[in-house]
Amino acid sequence: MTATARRIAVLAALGRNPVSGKARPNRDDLLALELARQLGGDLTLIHAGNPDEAALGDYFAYGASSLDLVPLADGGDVASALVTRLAGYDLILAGSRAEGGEGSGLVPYLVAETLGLPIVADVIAITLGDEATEVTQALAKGQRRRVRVTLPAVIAVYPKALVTPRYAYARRLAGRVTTYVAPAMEPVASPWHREAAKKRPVKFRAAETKSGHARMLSAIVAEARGGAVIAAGTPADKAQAILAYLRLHKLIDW
Amino acid sequence: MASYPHLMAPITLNKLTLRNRVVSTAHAEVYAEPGGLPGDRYIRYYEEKAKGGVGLAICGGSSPVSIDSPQGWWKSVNLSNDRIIDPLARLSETMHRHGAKIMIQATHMGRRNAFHGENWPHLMTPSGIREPVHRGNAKIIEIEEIKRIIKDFGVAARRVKAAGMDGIEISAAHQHLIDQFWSPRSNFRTDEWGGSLENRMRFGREVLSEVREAVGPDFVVGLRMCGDEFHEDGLDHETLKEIAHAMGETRLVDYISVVGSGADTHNTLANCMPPMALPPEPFVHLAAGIKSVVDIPVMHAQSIRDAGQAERLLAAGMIDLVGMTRAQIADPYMVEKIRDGREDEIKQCVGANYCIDRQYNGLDVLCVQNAATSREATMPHIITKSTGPRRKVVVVGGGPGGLEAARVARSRGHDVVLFERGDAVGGQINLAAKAPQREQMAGIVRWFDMETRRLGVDRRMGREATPEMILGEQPDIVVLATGGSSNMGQVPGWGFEEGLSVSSWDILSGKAEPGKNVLVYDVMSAHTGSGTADFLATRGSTVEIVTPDVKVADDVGGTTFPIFYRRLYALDVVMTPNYWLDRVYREGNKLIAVIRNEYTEGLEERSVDQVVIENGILPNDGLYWDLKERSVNFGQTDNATLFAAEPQPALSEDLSGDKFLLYRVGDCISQHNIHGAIYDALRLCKDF
Amino acid sequence: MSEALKRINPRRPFQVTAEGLKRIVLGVAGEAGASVHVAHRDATPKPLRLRGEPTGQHLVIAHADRGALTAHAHEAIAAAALLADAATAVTVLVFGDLSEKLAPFGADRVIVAAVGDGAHFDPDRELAVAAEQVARLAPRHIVMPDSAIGDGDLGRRLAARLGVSVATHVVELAPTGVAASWRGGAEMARRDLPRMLLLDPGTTDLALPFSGAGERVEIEVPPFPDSRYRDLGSPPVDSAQLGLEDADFIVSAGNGVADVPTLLALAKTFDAAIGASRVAVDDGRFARHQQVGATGKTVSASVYMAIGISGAVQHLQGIRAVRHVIAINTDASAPIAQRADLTIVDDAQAVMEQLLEATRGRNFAPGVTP
Amino acid sequence: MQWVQIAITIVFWVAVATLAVGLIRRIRLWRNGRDAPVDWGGLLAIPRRYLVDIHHVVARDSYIANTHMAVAGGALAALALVAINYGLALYQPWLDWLTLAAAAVMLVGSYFIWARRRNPPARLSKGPWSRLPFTLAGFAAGVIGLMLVTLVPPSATTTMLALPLLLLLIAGSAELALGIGAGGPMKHAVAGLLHLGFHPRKQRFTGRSVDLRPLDLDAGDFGVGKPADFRWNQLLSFDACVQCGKCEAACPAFAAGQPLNPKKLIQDLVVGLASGSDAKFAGSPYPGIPIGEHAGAPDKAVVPFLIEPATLWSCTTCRACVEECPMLIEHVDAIIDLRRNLTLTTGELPGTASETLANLRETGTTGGHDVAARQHWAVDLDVKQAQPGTLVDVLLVVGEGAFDTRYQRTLRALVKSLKAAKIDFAVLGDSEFDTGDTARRLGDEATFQMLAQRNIANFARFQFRRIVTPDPHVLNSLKNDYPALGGHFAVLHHSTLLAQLAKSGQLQLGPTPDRRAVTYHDPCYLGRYNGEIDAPRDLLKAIGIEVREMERSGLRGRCCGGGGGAPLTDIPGRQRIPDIRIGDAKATGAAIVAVGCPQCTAMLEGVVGERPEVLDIAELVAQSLPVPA
Repeated sequence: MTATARRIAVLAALGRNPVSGKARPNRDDLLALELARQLGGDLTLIHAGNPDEAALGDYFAYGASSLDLVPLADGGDVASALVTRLAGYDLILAGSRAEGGEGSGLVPYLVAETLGLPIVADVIAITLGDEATEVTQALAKGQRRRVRVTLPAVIAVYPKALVTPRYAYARRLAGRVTTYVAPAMEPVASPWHREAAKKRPVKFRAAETKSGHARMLSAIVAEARGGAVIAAGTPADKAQAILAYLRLHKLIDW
Repeated sequence: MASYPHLMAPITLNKLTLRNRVVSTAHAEVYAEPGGLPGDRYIRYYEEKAKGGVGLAICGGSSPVSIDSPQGWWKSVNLSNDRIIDPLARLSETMHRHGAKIMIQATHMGRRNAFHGENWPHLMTPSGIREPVHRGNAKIIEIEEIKRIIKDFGVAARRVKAAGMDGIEISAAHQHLIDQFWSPRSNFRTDEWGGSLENRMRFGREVLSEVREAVGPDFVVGLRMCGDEFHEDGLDHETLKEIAHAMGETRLVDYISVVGSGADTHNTLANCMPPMALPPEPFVHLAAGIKSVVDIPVMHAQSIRDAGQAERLLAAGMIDLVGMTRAQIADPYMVEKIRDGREDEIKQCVGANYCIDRQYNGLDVLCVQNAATSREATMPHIITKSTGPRRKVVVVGGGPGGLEAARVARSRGHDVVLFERGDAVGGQINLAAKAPQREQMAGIVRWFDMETRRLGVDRRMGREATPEMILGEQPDIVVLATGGSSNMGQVPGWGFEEGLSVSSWDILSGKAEPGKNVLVYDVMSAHTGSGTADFLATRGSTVEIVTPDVKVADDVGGTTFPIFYRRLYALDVVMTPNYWLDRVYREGNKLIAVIRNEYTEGLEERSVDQVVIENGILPNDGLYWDLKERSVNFGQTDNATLFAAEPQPALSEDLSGDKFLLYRVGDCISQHNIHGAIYDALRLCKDF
Repeated sequence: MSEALKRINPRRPFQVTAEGLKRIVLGVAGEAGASVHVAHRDATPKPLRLRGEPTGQHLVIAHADRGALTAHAHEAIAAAALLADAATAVTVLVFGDLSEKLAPFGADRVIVAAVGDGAHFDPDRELAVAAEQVARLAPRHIVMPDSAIGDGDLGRRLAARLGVSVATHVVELAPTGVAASWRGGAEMARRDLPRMLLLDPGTTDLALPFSGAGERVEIEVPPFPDSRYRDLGSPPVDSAQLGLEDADFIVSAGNGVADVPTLLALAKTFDAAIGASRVAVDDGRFARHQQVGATGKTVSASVYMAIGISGAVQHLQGIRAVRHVIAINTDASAPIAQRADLTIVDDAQAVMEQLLEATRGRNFAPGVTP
Repeated sequence: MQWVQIAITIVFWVAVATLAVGLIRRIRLWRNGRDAPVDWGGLLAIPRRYLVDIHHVVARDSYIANTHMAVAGGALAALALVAINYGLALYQPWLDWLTLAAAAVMLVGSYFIWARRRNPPARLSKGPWSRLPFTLAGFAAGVIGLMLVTLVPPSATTTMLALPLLLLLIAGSAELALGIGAGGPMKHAVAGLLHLGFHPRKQRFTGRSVDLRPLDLDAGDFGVGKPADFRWNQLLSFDACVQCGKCEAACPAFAAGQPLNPKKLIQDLVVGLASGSDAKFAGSPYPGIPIGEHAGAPDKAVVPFLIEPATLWSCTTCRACVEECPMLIEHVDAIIDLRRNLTLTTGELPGTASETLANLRETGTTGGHDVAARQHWAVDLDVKQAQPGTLVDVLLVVGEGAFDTRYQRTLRALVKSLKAAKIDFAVLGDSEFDTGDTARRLGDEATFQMLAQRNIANFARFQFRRIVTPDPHVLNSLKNDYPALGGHFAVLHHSTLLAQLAKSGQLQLGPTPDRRAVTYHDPCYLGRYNGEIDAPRDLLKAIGIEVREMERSGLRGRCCGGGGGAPLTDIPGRQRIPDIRIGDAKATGAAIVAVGCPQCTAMLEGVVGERPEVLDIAELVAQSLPVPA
């Protein structure tokens, strides 16, 4: 492993505590930072946004030694702003989703597309190699998958990555911010209108066409699937019937 | 320990802050004293819930505001008179002392009533359409009457406020007068009170304005309404959402309470207090639908029985307040137990609907599994330790009566041995739970099972108790709760001895295999007969159910018989009321049942493969006669003190050495029901 | 004497009318017809949504898992169908083998891209196929489930590649626009319908009054040259460590299971998480956190093996989202049999033992790559 | 015998010189530590501190107290006499007689030390400590013999005996003189006396002293990372350790098999101070960590070279070790200092501690709760919320327990009693934030100071006479830790207030309706930290409860395991501390354990299986309020 020679960038957004609303480093990005720290190498933290946010300093406490700041007005195009600063890195890490704003999870993809890099998302562990990196992805139902991806690459870290961000106050005092002046960008009008989430979303459904009695039944009668019933045969036959069912539906592969 | 942050979070309605989200929603208690006044029993019933931690109780389901909406049938609270203020004030003061809030439901029932009795009023409804469930013949309401009733609402609301209550809930659910105006099923008017939805809503809107006018801006006014009537010609969910939105927009109401299902036919009525056959929270989607169109809190009851379930619904943002009304009838201390992390000690409602089925028969609401509910003056919900001598109590029989006796005696601090011949406790309830969609009857046993184990009752299972075994324990008190067995010998012609017929228990217990063509003869017309017919038909038998009663399941209440009927009709079970079973004889490989018409004495025959008979039970009293003479009290329970809820006089006897007292509870005396067995045990053992 | 009595079949004779109704003609005597069990539900097929030749289409893209799409993907199809007018077709591009029918969810055309195992990670190849189909079909809207893995990933790749307007984490949609959850759920942001929609689960009701046409096309997908990714396989995980909510295979015990060790052995064989009914929890055989049902956990496994569980309504509510329910119960008429896809009527102990016997040597061994 | 006298004089001065050289070497080591104010006056206080404060601790074990008195007293007297008579070459026979008597006392004492060490309890260190009875007895015997030799007329026998006696004396003197320089057992005598003079907490000689020193974070003070980061008088204090193991025997974490032994910890720090390994340590190891694998030096990081992090995170900060230590060593301060460095410079905390600290920073509550939810328990109780500008008598600070539905029962009970006593009180409601106590004990001084400053500013908005809290951790934080940051409040535990009210008759209490047997568990932060052991007992007595005392109670009560963030760091052991405590409670036969702390409630209620019911004193008191008519 020659990981120490690698240049690693971590994209850092501003987050907020969901209970108190207090600004903080973005939780998912902290996981990316911690994973990157464990890889060693030459680490740069990059944030596009308002330079005056005090909570950004907490990234230092969580182990970033420096923070490159790309000033960007509220609502600006984060991905484009970041891309201006991201040339030449071997690995670009980011959290899955920002908790402070739109949180679309699109930024790493846009960065990868613009830079022409491969991207792997839902990553929980990383091993660096010479030409490629091996990552472990979290899949549904607790499953895992290992993927080898050529470098340079973009990695989006899964929210349940197996690392614990470590906050050390002494490091906060030692961190420094470098402001990078990005080329001016045309502001884009957002098509979105934001409002406080007060109600649960309304389900998209077809206009009700069922009869009154049918509406009643659909509320009070448990769903009946009428699957196969096997009553005859020995317990051994029945055990085989279960295995056959599982095989038929590819639920077991033996 | 599980926590329930949403359930236990306070909420503010208008200016009223509730300590948690648990509500006891309005129901007819049938406890009011003559004239519709809440008395001691009524107040104590609610006080117990307040002590138990309920956030808000809404009392007085269907309390009429007008003199021509009779209250006598449900013994409900009468808001049409100033005499109500003082007793309601006592109730308010009591609830507030324990940190709970109290509101009352107010309504005019319109056609949903019976004209006979009290003042024999002519019932009123928008278009004079008769209400089927209550046989509510009614006249077309006139505009003068409409205006007068609107005023009545306002006057009643003033009385409620004067009594120091925290709010008033206006009922527009269950087809009361307001929703009789709303519903195209009952409103065919062409004047400004009918026709368009706007016109149909006029009456409700004016009632709300009048009430708000009467109580001022800071008093809580709620509205209870339906979420879907489930009738083709009735109000559907979308229309009710429109109505809810409109009512919310009036800014006159502080919350909306949503009920699923119409209530003016036997079949829809059965949904309103969903019995155990229905899935949990079957209608919460309707409440959530209404919530999506209003910006005031939404309350919903209907089969929310468990803290985890309630927390899930609140956390999902479907509703803001959970009605857990039957849950607190079963255990008024439910909230406290949830709060303290003692969820496993909650006596959970199983949806047997004994409470509501009694109410629909005009009887006071009682809980099938909690004999202390509504008897708070005499029966304790929380059993305290005895200050008298510590005794050895032997209870024989692990059915509901025996379990309650063991639980209560143990809670009094005595050493309790419980003998049960089966491998599991539960007794006849275990059989009752075998019938389709009656499985949750086992929930009654579940609590007693866990409680007797938790309390440390010495349970001896799997062996039939003999007098020697009982006396070998050197008991001070013996309580027999040995239940009974199928009463099949009453009519020799049934041929039970000869194997021509089997009992319902034989079928439910699996002792007898279901036959192909089966005649079920149900003398009792209670749950067992219909449950057995359902059990058989579900397993593919072709079934006819015969009863001498006027209708099948005649002794099953108004919210439960429709459940049986839904299933029996769907399974093509033929119902034949008004016939006696005279005899059964064999012909070839068939059984011939001879039945006799109650009214003509005419005989008919049925050729079947199996005859199943439900004729109740005979007490198992063998042990009693064996022990009676040896006991100090000769097995006698003193009824005067028992009925007065006082200690049995014999408890003060000297019980040293071999001396012991002998008592019986439940079916081993004569057939009662689950509530009867539990009540017997509680009132006897609470003073041990 | 009995000969003198009327012996009656209480079921009256009837005819069946052209409309399928039972007609009883008063005064007509005779033998009763075969007893007819009244069907609970209306069985008439649903009408097609699409009228005539479509003038455009919406495209739904999703991955199949073991022959089927997830409920989340079904919602995306239903959403596309509900967004579509009568002249807009819903085309579904499925990666992986598909054995289920998608017409009931509103799919008019199903393009199955046989990329082999749907779980195989080859995003460049899928992206190329998806981009090609978008170019070919020119869909008005592209709708995808925004699942944590797979579809959400491909959707973002496609959005970045196409450079189109996109809304992710959509929680509410209608023909007039979408709402997405922002600031960790604290805000709801609304906009008009973008070209691409990535839907959170639970946005759309699957009950549709119509059906899709469901035509199916298979397409070949060439391998992608010099892919930058290589799938190294999935290391096995110890499912016993998983929460019930996360488990894909659950073996669950009820009153009918007395022999807990055998059940545990069976669970180990299938690498399954262990669940229990309320009764089994109450009497102490299983822990409270293993309880499945309305009052316990709600699970969404692919397989739920209900052993000795009768299936009270509360329990059934906890397994609504399960794809395959296999019941082993002595009582064929227990409610669980109504819900189960396969019901084995037998003693739980005997079947468990035979299953163990039949799977001997198949014990799951963590640390081995299949 | 002239030459013998001269020889004794020589031995004496050589020994004094040796001692002086050794002491200077040791002082050099101590001076590796950071500066601390040197309180020369403390030296004058040594005799009083020795005779009163130390004796107070040692006297709990009268055997060893008397023995030590004999040996040390005898030795000091003999040495003083020798110094006068021989050091100054007076050679007065009457002084010899006195010397002989003193040495005899010492010899008798040495015998009893030997007797105790024949079957030593596990807590005692062996190794060099095992030879001490012999060398001390040798010294005493040598002195006695030589005194006799000088006193009797010279003869061949005396001449023959003099030489071996002199050798005995030299051997014994070597133990005394070399101890300090070579780190032998007798180091404790010199270091111990100096420690008494320069004790880092001189306030503990005039009262309680449990406040933690605030760190000057801006100046880069991040606690102790290496031995040289300790203040010099802390280093000195470690040298005072006699390895008696009273701390080990008292330590709940050690008893539970967690990798902590306070004695070993102090010895490890001595090893670190003097550059060495723990291989020679002759006492019980940290459970689960073998001896001989750790070494240190003054400028080498303590963790992990000398001490494993799990050792530091096992501590519940209950101060039982400090309470028991006859040398008045401050183990907990050392642990906190070491934790501070780990937390502030690496953030490496085990278990859920990191998450809890993040919660504190982001929400001001340990559980990450919405502060607005803190008053939820009180909405049905008609409890006043403090308003700026309105004076209340009592400000009720409810603590983090307010988020726990179980503990809310205690709070409700307390409110009931306060109302019955007609106390004018108010809660802070949604402006109450955690005091930061957990952060401070976990070493997160930055978060603590942030919260403390926020709270001090917040308290300043309200007018109140005193603060009452049912949480001893809140009590301790506000009362002892806040003053150094400028927050000065009158703070009472609820049991103290209720006891006062009951005594004055303002709170009318009937006898408890619950007749079950009751034991009382002293919360460490109430008892040992703040000395309040009487009020809870007085209260229980007032409602007719006679407390069945557990084996360890009062100032020596055993911890529940809930302090110092230990439930968060959750270091595994052989068993759980609360299980041990419930075992103590069960042994009394009590059916109820009365408590006065939300942590204790949670820890003791978390014990599975059959156990006594856990009830807060407030709950028991509320049950005894007369029922309103």
